[in-house]
Amino acid sequence: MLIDINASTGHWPFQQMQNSSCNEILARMDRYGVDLSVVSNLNGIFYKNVQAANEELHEELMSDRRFKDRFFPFAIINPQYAGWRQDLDICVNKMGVRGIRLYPVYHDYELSDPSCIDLVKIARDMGLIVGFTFRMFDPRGPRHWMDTTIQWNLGDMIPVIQEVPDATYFFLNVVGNIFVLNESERALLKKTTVLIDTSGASLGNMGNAIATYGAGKFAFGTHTPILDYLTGLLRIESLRENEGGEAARDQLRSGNARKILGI
Amino acid sequence: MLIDINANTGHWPFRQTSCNSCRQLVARMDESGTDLSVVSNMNGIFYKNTQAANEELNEELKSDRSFNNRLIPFAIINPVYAGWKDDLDTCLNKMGIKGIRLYPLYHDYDLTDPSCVELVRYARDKGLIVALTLRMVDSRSRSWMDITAEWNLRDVIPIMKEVPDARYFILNIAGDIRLSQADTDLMIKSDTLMDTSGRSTSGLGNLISTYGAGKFAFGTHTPILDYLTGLLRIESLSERVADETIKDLLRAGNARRILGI
Amino acid sequence: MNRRKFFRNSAVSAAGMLSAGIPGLTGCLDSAPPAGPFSSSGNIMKEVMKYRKINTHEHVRPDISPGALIEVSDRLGIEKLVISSIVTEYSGKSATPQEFRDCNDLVLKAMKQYPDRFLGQAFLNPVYGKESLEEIKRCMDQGMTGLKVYNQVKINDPLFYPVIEKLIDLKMIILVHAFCGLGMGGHRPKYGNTEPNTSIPEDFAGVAKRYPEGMFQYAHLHGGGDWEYTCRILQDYPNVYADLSGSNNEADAVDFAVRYLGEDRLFFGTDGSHFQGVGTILSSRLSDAQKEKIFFCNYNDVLKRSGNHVN
Amino acid sequence: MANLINRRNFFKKTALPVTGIMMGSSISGLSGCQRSGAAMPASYDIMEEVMKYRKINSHEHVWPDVSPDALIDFSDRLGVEKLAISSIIPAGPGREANPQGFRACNDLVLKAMKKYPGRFLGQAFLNPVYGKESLEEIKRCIDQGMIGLKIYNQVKINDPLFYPVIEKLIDLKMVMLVHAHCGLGVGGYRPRYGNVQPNASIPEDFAMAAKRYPEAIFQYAHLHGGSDWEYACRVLKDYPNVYADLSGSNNEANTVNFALKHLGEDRLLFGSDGSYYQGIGTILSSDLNDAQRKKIFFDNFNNILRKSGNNVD
Repeated sequence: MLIDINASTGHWPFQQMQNSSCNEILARMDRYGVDLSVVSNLNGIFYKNVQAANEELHEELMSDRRFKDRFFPFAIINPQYAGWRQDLDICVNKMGVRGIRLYPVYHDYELSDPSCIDLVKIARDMGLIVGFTFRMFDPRGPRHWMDTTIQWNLGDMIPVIQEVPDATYFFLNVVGNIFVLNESERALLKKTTVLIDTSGASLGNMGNAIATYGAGKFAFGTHTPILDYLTGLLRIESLRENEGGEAARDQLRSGNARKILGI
Repeated sequence: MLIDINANTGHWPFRQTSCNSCRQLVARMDESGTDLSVVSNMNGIFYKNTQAANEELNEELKSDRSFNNRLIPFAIINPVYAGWKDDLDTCLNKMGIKGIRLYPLYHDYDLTDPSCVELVRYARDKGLIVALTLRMVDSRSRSWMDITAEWNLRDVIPIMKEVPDARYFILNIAGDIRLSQADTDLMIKSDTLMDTSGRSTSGLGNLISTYGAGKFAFGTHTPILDYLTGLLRIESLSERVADETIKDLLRAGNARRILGI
Repeated sequence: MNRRKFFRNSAVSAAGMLSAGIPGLTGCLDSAPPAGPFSSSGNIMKEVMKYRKINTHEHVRPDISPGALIEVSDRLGIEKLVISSIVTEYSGKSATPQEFRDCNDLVLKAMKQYPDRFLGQAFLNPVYGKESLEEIKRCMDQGMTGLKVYNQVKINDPLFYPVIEKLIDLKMIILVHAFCGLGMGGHRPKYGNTEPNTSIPEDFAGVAKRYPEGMFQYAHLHGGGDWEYTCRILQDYPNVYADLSGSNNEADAVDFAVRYLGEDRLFFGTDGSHFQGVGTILSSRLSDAQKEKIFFCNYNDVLKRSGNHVN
Repeated sequence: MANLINRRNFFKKTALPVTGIMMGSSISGLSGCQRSGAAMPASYDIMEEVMKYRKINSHEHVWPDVSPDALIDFSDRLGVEKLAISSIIPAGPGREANPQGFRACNDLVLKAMKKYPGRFLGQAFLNPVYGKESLEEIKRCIDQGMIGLKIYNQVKINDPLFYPVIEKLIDLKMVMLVHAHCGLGVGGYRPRYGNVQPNASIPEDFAMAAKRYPEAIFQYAHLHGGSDWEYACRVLKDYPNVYADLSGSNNEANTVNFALKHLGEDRLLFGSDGSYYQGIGTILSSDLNDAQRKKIFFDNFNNILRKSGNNVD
């Protein structure tokens, strides 16, 4: 079984994207053997009123019976915007989201903003996963001049984990040096319920990453439609026996994701 | 006959819009009695490689025969991006565009940048209309990721001075519309149409007496602005200011002349 | 000549021109001309005239004659205009008692000039508490029907409490200048209001909660603020109305407002943007009954409470 | 790859217990998942797919502090037969690529070539500011079996300083891999969105050099390396003697398809430049047919090598 914990639908403003509708993503999933995908709608990164994007995703998912069995919707929530608590309730109770994604850089608030911490705590209490994406695009070159230049590394997540250590996290498209953490930060991360998806450029040596943080901390992710569909899988499938072998590979393919998603 | 010289398809990144496909646009046109619309794809405002947006529009237009009869495509060209001349030739020869839209504020170049002047001359030589939009949205209510700059009417004058014999659309006229006498004369002499979607065209009667009825045409700026205000500015003109003949010019006559249809 | 007739008459010659012109446009005239509510009912003006209208947000100024307002109102079928005269941040004035009395005199003069057309709103500055209450009495005694406040003091400032309480007694509505000048991310300083004392949606929420029997009108939803954010905040405060005036006739604002505020709390208004005010409601996806409410009935119901309604 | 259990087989084996867990789960949206057998995806064995193609990695580096063993390890893991490697000094404060410096770099490459004979294809690094020494270094390196040149951002490729070097490489019929950047936002190479490295070659520099020397072979480095690849492809389109390698850490989804459309299937080269997974993943996941993948993974670079008689097999 294979689960992609980092897929998106919707429109990316600054570059034409292929394969960015549920239908197209499903075709990719079928072609490459992906059973389930965690998905949210890119439009919510840019809409001021993000709930419109969650509604679009929900409508798209309702439009085809096949989608129900193959996608886990995540909502995008902006804790600075009016009505977000109501949005969250609707997303959980009417749209069946299993988690949320936050985009503080795009929505222009600090990770340490009280409203952000508040949201993470509420998500924890509701049993929702909280997804943070370290960057959408490489700020060096392909980025558009109107796009953000900020990207995070693992260290930027520590204050949030310290504030809400018992929430469940997805760290997506992880970039920057993943070995940047000091001893105590590393210990904190190990204790946290978190999955790092395999789409990020930081995972240049998957074997080392597993040796440092354990195979229980990673899960397959694509960051589709922005990144290619297979590099995240390649990081898993090319692991050797001495790096965890089939047991580790299976944890990364779906075992860890199933556990955290409760399926 | 009614022609909308300022319609858009495509995605506006910062807000959900409800009428942004060719199909929805044509439905809206049917509902409101619009026969033809000049349309381009807003994705080209944000894509670095704007040709992808022109291709998207062309594909959409080809997807339904009825679109051919109702929608007049304009291409979005960025003259500081590699390959724009190839793009323009493709748009002209394979996609049948009648004009181009430039977005210097979004593509971050000056209207009098040599590459822009070259583009406008090239468009003139090819018989294409050059459309300039004073703003896409009100900068007060924009997203913080959107640009802050808007143009006033006088900001388009420099390119008209550089290439006075091109044909222009000036769209969504907002902000300060005052021009010096010399610039007013230049505008009057030019082959320009200003659309009625912008808030500064509310005094259309006055504008007609300054520039003449031949300078204005119905436009909606859909799907950003509502579909009918631009029409209301024309239809509610009193008989004293504009009789049926003049109104017909504004509804379609001027657009047909400049579009050559 | 109506639009459709023109089209029919010119069809043949247009077809000839078309086939010679754009490659993509041949056959344009083969397809039936579009038929919609506007083409079938003649033209858009018939649609405009179908609805009775009370314009709930308009102003008179020393340099603009009320006659101009009446002229455009006649063109657009607007029966009544709610008007005020205000001291804005652009005037260099501080809205002293003398200045707000002058403003109101201007309104009273217009009301006398067009007795059946204008509904007056008093302007005041609650910094001058005693004078403000006196001015309310003076204006209402002469037939004004409500209050307009600008950005001198925020609506939820305690200075306003006596004024609000007075208006509750009078069963009249307070039209409050408003702005929601954020980009994204709430009213953060870097994207916030340019005028620090302008009432923001949260201020309306605060005062509406304190005075559930008060009636507040959030000014110009189309006036350059973030109307999505605004509607999301005001949703839960049934005694806050919003008028749809302003120069930004953004395409989906009316439908969005109905979704969050309902069809009973929205008013037609212009605030200087007459075409946008009518056009944005006409082109929304609302039913005729909803449009009737917004153009006329909702505000008339508010007026009814103080016995000032239109028959 | 015998140590890898095939994913499809594994899935078959675990299908029943998975179904059991899912049936008992409480997710509202997923009930019925197990019923619709048709909804299950076809299997895809990515490692089988990886191993199907012979590969020459056209862009990789050795460093003083990184042993070539790691490169070989990754190459074995991902079925890469040969690696074109160089060792470079990026321009910057305190880092000058003088003759002594570039010779040391090349010695490192020569050492790696000796350690793993048959695996590494060496590329000489030089700095054309030192004209005479550069030409001497080319001779020294090529004599010891190197197959091409790698130049970095000391001097732009269309700078006259480079002409003698380019002419030498034309004689040798060898490719020059040139570090490249296209660091614009939108709006061309305007200063405010321009290159962080003023002497890095931009697409227009390649175009000019290629026009001046149509018989030379240039390799535009790392299309995925943080550049605006759309812009780069648009510029390079008309210069058939400029190849582009698909290395770099940004495995953006549509790059290969776009490059294929503009540059064609014969001018694209597989490469990694330190991003081993991305280099392969981005090609595998693109809309290429087998023959095109074969070209990009192997044949195109091998055809370049053939010109100087250095081809594989």
